[in-house]
Amino acid sequence: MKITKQQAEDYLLQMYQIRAFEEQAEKSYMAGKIHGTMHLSIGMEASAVGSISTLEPTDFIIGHHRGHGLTIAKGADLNLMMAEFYGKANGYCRGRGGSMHIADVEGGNLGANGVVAGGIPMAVGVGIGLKMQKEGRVLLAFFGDGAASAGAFHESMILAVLFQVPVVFICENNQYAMSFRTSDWADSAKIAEFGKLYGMPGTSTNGNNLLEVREAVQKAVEHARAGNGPSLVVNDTYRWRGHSKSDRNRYRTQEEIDEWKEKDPIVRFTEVVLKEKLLTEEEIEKIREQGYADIEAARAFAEASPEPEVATLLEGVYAP
Amino acid sequence: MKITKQQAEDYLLQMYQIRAFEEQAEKSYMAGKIHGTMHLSIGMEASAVGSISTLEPTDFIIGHHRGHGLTIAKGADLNLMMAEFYGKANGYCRGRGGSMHIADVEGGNLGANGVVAGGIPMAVGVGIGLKMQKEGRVLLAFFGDGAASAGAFHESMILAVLFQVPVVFICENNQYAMSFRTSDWADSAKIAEFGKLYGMPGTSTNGNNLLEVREAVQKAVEHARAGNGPSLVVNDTYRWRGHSKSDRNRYRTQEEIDEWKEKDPIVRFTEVVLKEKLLTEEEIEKIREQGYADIEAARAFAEASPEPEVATLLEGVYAP
Amino acid sequence: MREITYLEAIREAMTQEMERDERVFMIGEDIGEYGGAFQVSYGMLEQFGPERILDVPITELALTGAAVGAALIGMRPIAEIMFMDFTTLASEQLVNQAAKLRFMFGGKATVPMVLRTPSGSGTGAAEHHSQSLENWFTHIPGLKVVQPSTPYDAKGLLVSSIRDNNAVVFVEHKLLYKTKGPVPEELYTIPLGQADIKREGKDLTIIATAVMVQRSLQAAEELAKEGIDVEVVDPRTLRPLDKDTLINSVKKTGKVLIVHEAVKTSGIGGEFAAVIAESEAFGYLEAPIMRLAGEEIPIPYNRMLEYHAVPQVENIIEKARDLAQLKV
Amino acid sequence: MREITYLEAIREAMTQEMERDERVFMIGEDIGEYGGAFQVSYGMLEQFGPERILDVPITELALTGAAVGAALIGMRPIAEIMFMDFTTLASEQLVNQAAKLRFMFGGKATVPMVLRTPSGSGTGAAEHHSQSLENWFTHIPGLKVVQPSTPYDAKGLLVSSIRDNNAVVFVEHKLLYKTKGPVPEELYTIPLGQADIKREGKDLTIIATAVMVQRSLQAAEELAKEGIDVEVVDPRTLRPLDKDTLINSVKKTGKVLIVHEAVKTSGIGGEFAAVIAESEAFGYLEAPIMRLAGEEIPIPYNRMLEYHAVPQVENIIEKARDLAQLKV
Ligand SMILES: Cc1ncc(C[n+]2csc(CCOP(=O)(O)OP(=O)(O)O)c2C)c(N)n1
Ligand SMILES: Cc1ncc(C[n+]2csc(CCOP(=O)(O)OP(=O)(O)O)c2C)c(N)n1
Ligand SMILES: [Mg+2]
Ligand SMILES: [Mg+2]
Repeated sequence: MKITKQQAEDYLLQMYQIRAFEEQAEKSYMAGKIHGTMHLSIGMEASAVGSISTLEPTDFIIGHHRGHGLTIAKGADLNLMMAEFYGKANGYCRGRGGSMHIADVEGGNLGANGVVAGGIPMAVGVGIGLKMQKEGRVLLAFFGDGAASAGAFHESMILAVLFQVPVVFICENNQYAMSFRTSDWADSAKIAEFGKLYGMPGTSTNGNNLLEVREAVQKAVEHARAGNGPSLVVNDTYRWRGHSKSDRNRYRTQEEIDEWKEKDPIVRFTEVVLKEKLLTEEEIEKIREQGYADIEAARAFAEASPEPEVATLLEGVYAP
Repeated sequence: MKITKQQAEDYLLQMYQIRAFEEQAEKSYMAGKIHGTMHLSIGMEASAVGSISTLEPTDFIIGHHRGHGLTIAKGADLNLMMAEFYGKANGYCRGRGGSMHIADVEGGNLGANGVVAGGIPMAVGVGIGLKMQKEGRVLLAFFGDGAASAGAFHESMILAVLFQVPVVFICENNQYAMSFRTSDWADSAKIAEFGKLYGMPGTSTNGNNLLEVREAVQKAVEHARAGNGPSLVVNDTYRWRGHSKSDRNRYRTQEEIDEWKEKDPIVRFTEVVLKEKLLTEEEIEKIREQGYADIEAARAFAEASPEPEVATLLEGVYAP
Repeated sequence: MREITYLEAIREAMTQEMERDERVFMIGEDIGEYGGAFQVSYGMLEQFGPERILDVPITELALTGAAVGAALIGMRPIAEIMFMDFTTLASEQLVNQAAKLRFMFGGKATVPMVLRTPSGSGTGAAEHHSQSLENWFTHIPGLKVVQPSTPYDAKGLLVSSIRDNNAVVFVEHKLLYKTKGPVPEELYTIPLGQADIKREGKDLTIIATAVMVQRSLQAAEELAKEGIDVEVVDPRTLRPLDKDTLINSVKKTGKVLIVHEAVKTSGIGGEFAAVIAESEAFGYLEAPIMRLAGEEIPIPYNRMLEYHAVPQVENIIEKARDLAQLKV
Repeated sequence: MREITYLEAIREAMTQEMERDERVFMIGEDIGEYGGAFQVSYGMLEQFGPERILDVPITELALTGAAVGAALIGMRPIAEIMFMDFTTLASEQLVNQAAKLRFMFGGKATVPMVLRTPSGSGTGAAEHHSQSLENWFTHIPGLKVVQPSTPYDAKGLLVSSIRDNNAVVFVEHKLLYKTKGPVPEELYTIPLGQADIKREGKDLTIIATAVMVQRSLQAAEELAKEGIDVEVVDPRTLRPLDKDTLINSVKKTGKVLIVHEAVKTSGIGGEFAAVIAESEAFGYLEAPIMRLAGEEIPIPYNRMLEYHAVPQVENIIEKARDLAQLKV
């Protein structure tokens, strides 16, 4: 799959922004600036960017708890995003949602979700709505490998096929649900098989290979947009960090982590764009710097932003 | 699969008892003697008897809302069963459960269940317990085709395989979940495929052929008893009556019903036993009469039985 | 005015709203050809087609979530859960998603959906098809909970629920489906959060919900013959609750009996009692606040046991009479 | 006496019961190597092996149902739901099956199981990981609901819950996990259904649950300095509720403030209020029955918003002071 120089720049910048965001999030957390928890997607950047790069701006995504990367790939304002991570009044959710719930409904991001598999049933409904609205829009619905064992997954896949919704279900299989080794019941290929058995195209990709992810999702998006219904794409990947702030990594070995670090999706992508002569070493380095600078600016913005006023506490529960 | 004359008699008697029970249930209901609803399994007798004939008396079954046949096949006392159907004090559940909840925990029948797929998660736990108890007992867990679309099915299958429980999951696919045509998302073969994908043997049978059902379930029971874990058997069958008392059959044609009546599991079985010279026409007729007489006696017993006393209303919620 | 049943009133509300607003659609089990387990949507498939009457297999969680998702992008789904007992399977999407998305996203999302479901006993359907779980949902900020007791209220409240920009749990009662009453043919709304005094009286207030409103009105007629003048207040919406109407009635009568079908412990009656006991009505109370509600048991199958499991007219009369006569 | 944390007390109760009774086992997500999201079962996999510490993927409904099924044939499972918010996914098996099977089968089945789950806010985990839904389960006949506030109570009540022949919902509080207190090393039980007066007083009764017991005790110390003598009653078991202890305390003090973290509307406080308002304590009340509870919002992320979403010590002091001074 060929991409242009502009695309290479865009995708690389987003991956660096994600990497930088996650590193900053971790730092801010360690520095005691964040109250709560977070789920970092370092190592999974290609899945987010490769998948979402296939969308038009008017399309939708719906995410999961490990949603920073998805949010950035959907084009979030990094300042508002970091402000939300800090729980600030001008964050995307006015400080109400935090890391696990960043959303931008107007911008087509229907939100991260604290309930594993919580977004999957909603995705079916978004698909039903999109079909009724007949504007040719599609949805990418992300969830983890852990979510695939939830009953919500099964019911939703059945409905998705029944109503032929314009949804691409994307399972980001990072091998573990917290400490549970998902291969104890299904690996990526098997999860894709489930898709087929439900009656939709099912594929698994090397989720650390941006172009491979992009190709698979692109196909599924076209399929959906053409009115041919849902697909399931499983991106095989890995999270470098622990499950959340409180993880002691008891359930996996350092060797395994190191092996996956060797498959860094950013490094892999830079190798390709270098080989294809889309970008030079210098250009790549500039993009990297840009990504980190953007996040540094976002951090400064967030830290300078105001806390929500307690007087507003009860606002926003009900729509008028 | 060969059976003895004794077996032929037993199975045929049970099938006639089921048929007679259901017909009596319907009559009693029509006569206004029953308050509530009921779900009749006329046409599905071979699935119940063929499956449960493979068990030892110490084994277990767990059922679903359409459970009269299963209960009889597990060797229920017909009087106590009919008394429960009538809501009487000496019924299996002291009149508390009625048609949809007949159980006999001591006799290894863990009960019919009003919640579609409600018994499937419990089946996993029974299997876990049986494994821990190491007495070589197994469970047959029955559910309808409708239950297979429920999230509970998916989650339970995954756990069943993970813990290699001694459970045979038996999907009685009578083609409809109320009015929903199950083939709109899966036929019997496909449901069996799901079993395989979860990692257990999956087969589908002609559920109106007692001996075929028995053979498939027998194999699965041996598999379970040998410590090799769960299986899924899908018995393809049909209910002649409406879903429940209130069904208007709008969702299916009379032709379809008539076609399936041609495949009457009792007729089919009598043909076989005649052909194999296990029973004569006369013997068959005597068994039939016996079945109907047993149910007539049960009806008389039930009608003569006392109503529960209102003073006992609050009893039995908590165990001491 | 024309009389129709509660069931027809609900169907009419949905039908007229679907004619008026193409964003409205239905999703549920057996709601199409079958017409719904109680025939509420009978005929709607013919009128609106399978694109707007979405018949689904057994998938309580996903069908509810599908309503949430569609609502999130501007549709106005009506989900039907066949029996309230099965909202136990749907509650994740209702409670964690539908109720919370708006607040969680900083007030920037809207989830205009209705989840309709029938509650209650009296049909011999036993433990798994007879529960009244409305108080679960009144405990959840972000949800509204409506429970109509007459055909007129059913139509007007359902229209309001469909037009409301929030997730509304609309609790119907099986025994009311066939009851008749006057209902205007045209569309009208009854505001959510507004109680209705179904009968004025001065000696005693009965606050009752759903089928207990009808039973309380019957009881009030009997008590009137004895010279006890009962006021019957129907909150109609349980969340938000019209506290003022409840409080003012109790201030007027000085005595209150709360009647509902759901199990007494932790039922909505506790909330009513607490609202009164912490309000200015406290000073007007001439007797303890009494509750009459479902027994502390699941609903049994046997007809007589089932009958005695929840309040009946005679129980209301007796309890109200005792209370009227009580002097503290 | 040795002091250990609430978390360790829970682990110890489970460990000692598993040593004593081989029918007891655990099932839950990440309870093995990971040690549970809050490390409650840390080390138990090593001791008991994967045959008795059953680690499962994301399957809230099935893991709960598995506990029900195992209990039905005589095992004594302890299921863990990682956050109480996710009992919304498990409630079908808990409410329709575990709670009802015995009654539904005519008193002939027994479901001895415990479902443990942490509730509450204060950790910055936001809307989906902070709810307090205990009152849902107190509404269900057939379930027992326990909510300990100290390490001592946690151990004794959990042992009783494991040995109880019914389904017990054991609600832990995240903020209490690290709190310390004296706990005997040996096995002991605290009967279910028995409230505990955590502090005697004569001016005012505070009925509080879970973390609010600790906050109320702190508030009581402050109020004592002002000459207000507060009695703090901890029901410990919410179902069955020890009504007598609550009623007697109110009869003694004449005033009652109910404090819980769960959302006020339709929270357990309504039940407490109603129990008092319909009892003989009514005649002893010198002031309205007051409730102080969670705001009518989901739990927000921001630390200060989260703080103000539920009662804090200062709110309790203020409310109790007002009530103490109130004359009706
Ligand atoms: C229904 C539910 N159960 C449990 C949890 C706790 N939990 C949060 S994330 C997680 C693991 C999810 O695994 P996966 O879906 O693979 O996503 P990953 O964290 O690996 O990205 C768990 C168990 C939850 N949030 N929701
Ligand atoms: C969870 C749940 N949803 C809906 C119902 C209402 N209902 C009762 S039986 C039934 C159809 C079940 O179909 P299937 O499992 O195929 O069994 P069958 O009735 O065909 O024997 C439905 C929808 C229910 N009892 N439980
Ligand atoms: Mg994962
Ligand atoms: Mg069926």
